[in-house]
Amino acid sequence: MELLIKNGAVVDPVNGNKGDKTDISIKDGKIVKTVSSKATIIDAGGRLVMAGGVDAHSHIAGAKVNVGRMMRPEDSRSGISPRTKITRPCTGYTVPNVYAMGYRYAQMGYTTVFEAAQAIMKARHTHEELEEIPIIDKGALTLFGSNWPTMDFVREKDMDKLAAYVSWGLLASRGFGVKCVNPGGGEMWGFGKNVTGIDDVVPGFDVTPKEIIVSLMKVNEMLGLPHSVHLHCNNLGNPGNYKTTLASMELANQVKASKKRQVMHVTHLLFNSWGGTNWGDFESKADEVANFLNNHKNVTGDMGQMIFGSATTMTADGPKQYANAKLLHAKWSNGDVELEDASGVVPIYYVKQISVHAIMWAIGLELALLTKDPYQMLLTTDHPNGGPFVNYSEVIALLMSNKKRQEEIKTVHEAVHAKNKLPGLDRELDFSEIAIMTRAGTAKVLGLLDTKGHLGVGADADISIYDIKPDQIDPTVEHAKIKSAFSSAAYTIKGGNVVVKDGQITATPLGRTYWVDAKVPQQHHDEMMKDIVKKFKNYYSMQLANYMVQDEYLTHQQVVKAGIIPAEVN
Amino acid sequence: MQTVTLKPKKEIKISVEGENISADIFSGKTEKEIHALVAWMGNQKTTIGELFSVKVEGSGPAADTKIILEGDFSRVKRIGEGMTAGLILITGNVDMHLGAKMSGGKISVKGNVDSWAGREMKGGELIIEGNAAYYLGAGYRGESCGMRGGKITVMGNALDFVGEHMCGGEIIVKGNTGILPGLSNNGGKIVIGGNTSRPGSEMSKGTIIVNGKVEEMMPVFKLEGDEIVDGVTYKKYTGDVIGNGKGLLYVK
Amino acid sequence: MTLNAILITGRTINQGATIENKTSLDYQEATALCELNSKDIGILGIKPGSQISVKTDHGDVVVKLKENNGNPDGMAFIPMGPWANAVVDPDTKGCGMPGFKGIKARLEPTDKKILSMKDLIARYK
Amino acid sequence: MTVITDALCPFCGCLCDDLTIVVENNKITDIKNACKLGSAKIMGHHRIEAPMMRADKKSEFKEVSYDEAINEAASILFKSKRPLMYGWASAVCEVHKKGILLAEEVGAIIDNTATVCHAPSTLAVHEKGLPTATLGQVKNRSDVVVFWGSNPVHAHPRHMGRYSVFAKGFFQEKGRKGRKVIVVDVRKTETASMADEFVQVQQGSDYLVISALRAILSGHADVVPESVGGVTKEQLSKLVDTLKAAKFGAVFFGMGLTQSISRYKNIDNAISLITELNAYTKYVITPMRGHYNVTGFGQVCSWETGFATAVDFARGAPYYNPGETAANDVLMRKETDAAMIIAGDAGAHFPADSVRHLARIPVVQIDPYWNPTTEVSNVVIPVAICGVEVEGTAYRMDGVSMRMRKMIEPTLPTDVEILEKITQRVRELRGE
Repeated sequence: MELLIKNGAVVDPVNGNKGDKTDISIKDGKIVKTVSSKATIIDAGGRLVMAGGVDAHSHIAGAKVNVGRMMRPEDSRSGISPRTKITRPCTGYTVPNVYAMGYRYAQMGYTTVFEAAQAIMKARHTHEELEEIPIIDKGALTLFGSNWPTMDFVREKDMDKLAAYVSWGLLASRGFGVKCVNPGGGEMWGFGKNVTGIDDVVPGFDVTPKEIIVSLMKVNEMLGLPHSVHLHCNNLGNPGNYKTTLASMELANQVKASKKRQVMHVTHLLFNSWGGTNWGDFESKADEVANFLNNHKNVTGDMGQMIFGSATTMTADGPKQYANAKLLHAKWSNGDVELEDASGVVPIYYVKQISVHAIMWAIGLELALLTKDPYQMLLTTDHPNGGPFVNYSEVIALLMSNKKRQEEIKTVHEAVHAKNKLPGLDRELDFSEIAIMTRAGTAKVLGLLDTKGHLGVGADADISIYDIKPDQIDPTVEHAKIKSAFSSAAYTIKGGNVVVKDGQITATPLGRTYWVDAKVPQQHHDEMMKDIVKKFKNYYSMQLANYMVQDEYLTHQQVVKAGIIPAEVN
Repeated sequence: MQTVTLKPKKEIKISVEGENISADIFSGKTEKEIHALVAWMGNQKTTIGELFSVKVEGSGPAADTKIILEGDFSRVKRIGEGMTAGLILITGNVDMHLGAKMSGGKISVKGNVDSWAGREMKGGELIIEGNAAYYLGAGYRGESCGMRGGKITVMGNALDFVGEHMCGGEIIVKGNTGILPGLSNNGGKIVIGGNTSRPGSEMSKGTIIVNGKVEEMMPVFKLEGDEIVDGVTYKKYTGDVIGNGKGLLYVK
Repeated sequence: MTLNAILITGRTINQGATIENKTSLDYQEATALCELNSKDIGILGIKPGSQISVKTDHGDVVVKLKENNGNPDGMAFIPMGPWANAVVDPDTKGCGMPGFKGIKARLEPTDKKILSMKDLIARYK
Repeated sequence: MTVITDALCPFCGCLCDDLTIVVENNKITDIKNACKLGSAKIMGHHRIEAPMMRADKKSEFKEVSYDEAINEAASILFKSKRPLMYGWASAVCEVHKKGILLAEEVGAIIDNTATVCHAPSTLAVHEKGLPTATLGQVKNRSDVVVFWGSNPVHAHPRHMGRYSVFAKGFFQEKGRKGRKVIVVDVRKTETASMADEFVQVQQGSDYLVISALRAILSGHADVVPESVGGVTKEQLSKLVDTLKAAKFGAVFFGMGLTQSISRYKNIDNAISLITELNAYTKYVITPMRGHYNVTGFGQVCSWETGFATAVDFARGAPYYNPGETAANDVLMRKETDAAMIIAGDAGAHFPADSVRHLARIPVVQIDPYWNPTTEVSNVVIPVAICGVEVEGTAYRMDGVSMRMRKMIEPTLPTDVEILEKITQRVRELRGE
């Protein structure tokens, strides 16, 4: 199967292409140097060509996503479309069904998406859903930040056992990387309590969030995992939390990266860059956070941009979610997982005229505009916490057009003038910077830049073509056109197959699930397992023999090898 | 002025989805055009013309459109859904979701209505001469607001959950209601002529007036004393106290 | 001789243990019964093990009387299954769930036979 | 002889996964760790041996081939204008996926056994969410356990031992002695007899009692009358104190709440009570799900359609509204013109009116066992038993999924194979 994309205005920052007309040759799902004359030709006609979008943080599958669906039939009834000859029926806006999840990402030109959090014990559920999300490649990050074995090994300062546990936990959950949510707080929520900062001691385990974060970073690098530790900071969603965020990011300096990437990814920074002491004096500290990033190349972040309207907050940060539900008088689901973590789901409606919401909206944009290197600030909405991913085009348009931002600022609560720097920021991102925030950067942060996020030879043939001619458009003025083009790709090509044409799904192949097989010395594994066996004997409510995700749940797996023992060269 | 008269051609056993039967949609349309409008029956996509005889007299905008439904419509759902203006006269019984999401105009029913009449209604008027079933003027599953505006009058009785999650508007039931009327009332007014049970649970705003007997009172209301409303003396309660609700419950 | 009771239905261990064996006599023994406390049994004037007719607004059924002194006065319990369902309230109350508990019932001694599962269902054909 | 360890039990929502099964010559000869319910099912009962058909429900069945039965089943579904596909709880998730696809293709209503069990709990979750936790949290932390309208001694025999009352855990080393057990019920069940405190509620008054507890908890005891739903204000106040004094409380509720007057509003109210208790201490609430994988259907149906059950595919897109689209709603209205009953027994567990309607319309049954549904069926297709002869995914009552092991080789086709063939045949009938 050969394909040739001709006359595309290719924006491919990894390979230094800023919109030059370049042909792209595709064979057997990969980008190649040349194809034969038999190749099917797609004439891009001068339109924008980018690598397929890569999302490093989105809640697309698993227990809490499904809890969101179950508690929100009012959301499911929006966005309904019937089955067609090609597609299954779609439902939902903030919590779409599995089919809508895949179709809508593909329709935006996205081809790879990572679920941001799964508890090991519930990972089988995550994979059941991932198996049914069509088209896109995907994977899931595994929660380690409040796990009892993690805290035990951190307390014992036994990094070999901790590395062995992370390696085994990734295998057990078929996870792609180490997620750490409100470290220590998940355990404390087991008794309805929380940590207040990175130096609190977790009762019963005698460790601090700081020690958990540093230790997980250490073993992450010992194992040479493709992705770094992916941190959801303590104190998320509390005014004044930027101090905790800065103190957490500072910890990155204690560990050296094993690969050409960050050692810490701090996620949905919109919710962690807050000043003030209460909702009255609440203000943006995005400048402080961005400034830190500008001076520390070993840390990356993503926006978690907020979108006005309906959202469903869902996170392993259980205590935050209870606080949210109380604050909003909203319905509340909680889903603590024994020995591992907490979680909560709460619907929210973001309103332009509520000052806190307006300030939050501006914080996300400030983060993107004040962080100089787009490789350090990825585009996300922390779907569906800040808002549904289908709004990425809105975010792109806002980042590319100060005119659009100023128009929007006029419609939101006036607090943004006093509490945010956004009104005075005139930076406008270009197509290359957008490509980094949505492709090259996300792929690099995930450690997948060899095959994802660019259009060089050897990359996966995941490509999007948008109905924009970069040399003929002024994004500042024509921001509506930018938004409309990025919301509905002219073509999305996944693994060499045309899956979307003119915004419509044309084929629904099943993508692959990425997970990391990280080897450790057998002796470390055996020692670690003695502890695990005890935990199952005494504390888990299920048998160890039924815990690990079986091969049946990964029909299209893509194993990434890592580990202390160097992976064998194939 | 446009008058459209519909009559079922034969007995309808499987419910028909009648969301296209509304003044907004019929106005200005010819018989042929109304014939061609889609009406689903079960999993069969059919047309209004297949199921009903259609007579059209005159032509006019929605506000000047009158629809007369003659015969048995007890298996036709969603009549008048989202209607903004005009008039629907129903001579018999109708199925669920009558006047759901309607924002204007008037629907008048001689017979009984099934559940969810006036669901999420925003405005306009619903007059039911017979009885109403469950969830009169209520919301959809999971939504925080049911009826937001308009007026529903039931001359007979209504079953459980009248005005659940109501955020505005007025419901008058001349007869009795089932349990839990005005559940989670957040600003609507409900007047019950007859008896009911467990009114006003989780009420935060709005008013419920019961002129008959309250079989079981919710243990969440504070008795404030007697108060005269429209010349009638009631016991006045406030609640639901659990959420510091400001709802008013009057019981004769 | 007649007892007015509130009927509830529900699971029992024997009903569960025979649930995949519904053509058996074991299943009938486990589910075609009505539990009352001894005081109510006294009102009926018959012994546990006798047949009893249970009538509600929704139907009637004959089952075997059983003693259960956990029941308050005026409460009848029939294990879930076809015999119980002959008399429960079919109204789904706008939420899909029929009335399996809290049904007004009239209980009387009877000489009528307890129908087998097949004969009970045959009444519906 | 083969010994299978850590096998999952295909009976109740406890989904115990510590069974040992001894197999000789493809026959199960011994079971360890299972309760009476699990043992009875795993040891096996009389099975339907071959597919059967009949045109007239009063006549005897005739044995037919699988192909004949499958063709007839497909034809019935294909011709139907308002098909109902009901059951699913005694099957693994892989079956649910095939079922939902078939329901889409024939424009059916698909509903599961929760409709007569815990579907009202889902309706309550729509209103209030569900503050819950995995069962190990209860085992490791709980010092107060409440069973409200549930009777685990009969319905979930190992629940108290494995997860709740007797289980010892990290923060709860004493097990039973470290816990206060409260039972709220309308009658003194065996579970109530084991409790530290029994709160006897008048049948149908749970909603009032829960509201009274919430009123007292929120500092409004003054408005609560001296007796609510048969419970004295004194006992209610004491109960609130006990609940508040817990470090970790867990409430398990059953059909006493879902099936009584007020239905899902009882649970809606109970969830609010739990949410409000969390302002003082930690509380979780969990439905005592009946079948071993009734939870799984709700999960699969939610991620595939956006709705947990009672999904109407008549117009090609999911529509959900129990009270309108649940199995008994459409049967009672006599709308259903054909039904497929699979891995559930509507004939036994639906009210007489619904069964009467099933007796009037074409019915296809897919099940290992002869039961009341068989009596009203036209086409009966026997299958292998999920969780005994077929492996696959099941969800425990707390939403933890596990993979059920195959204990013995099946001698009959699986549900998945039958559903795939029916779907294929339906496509042929459509001319695809």
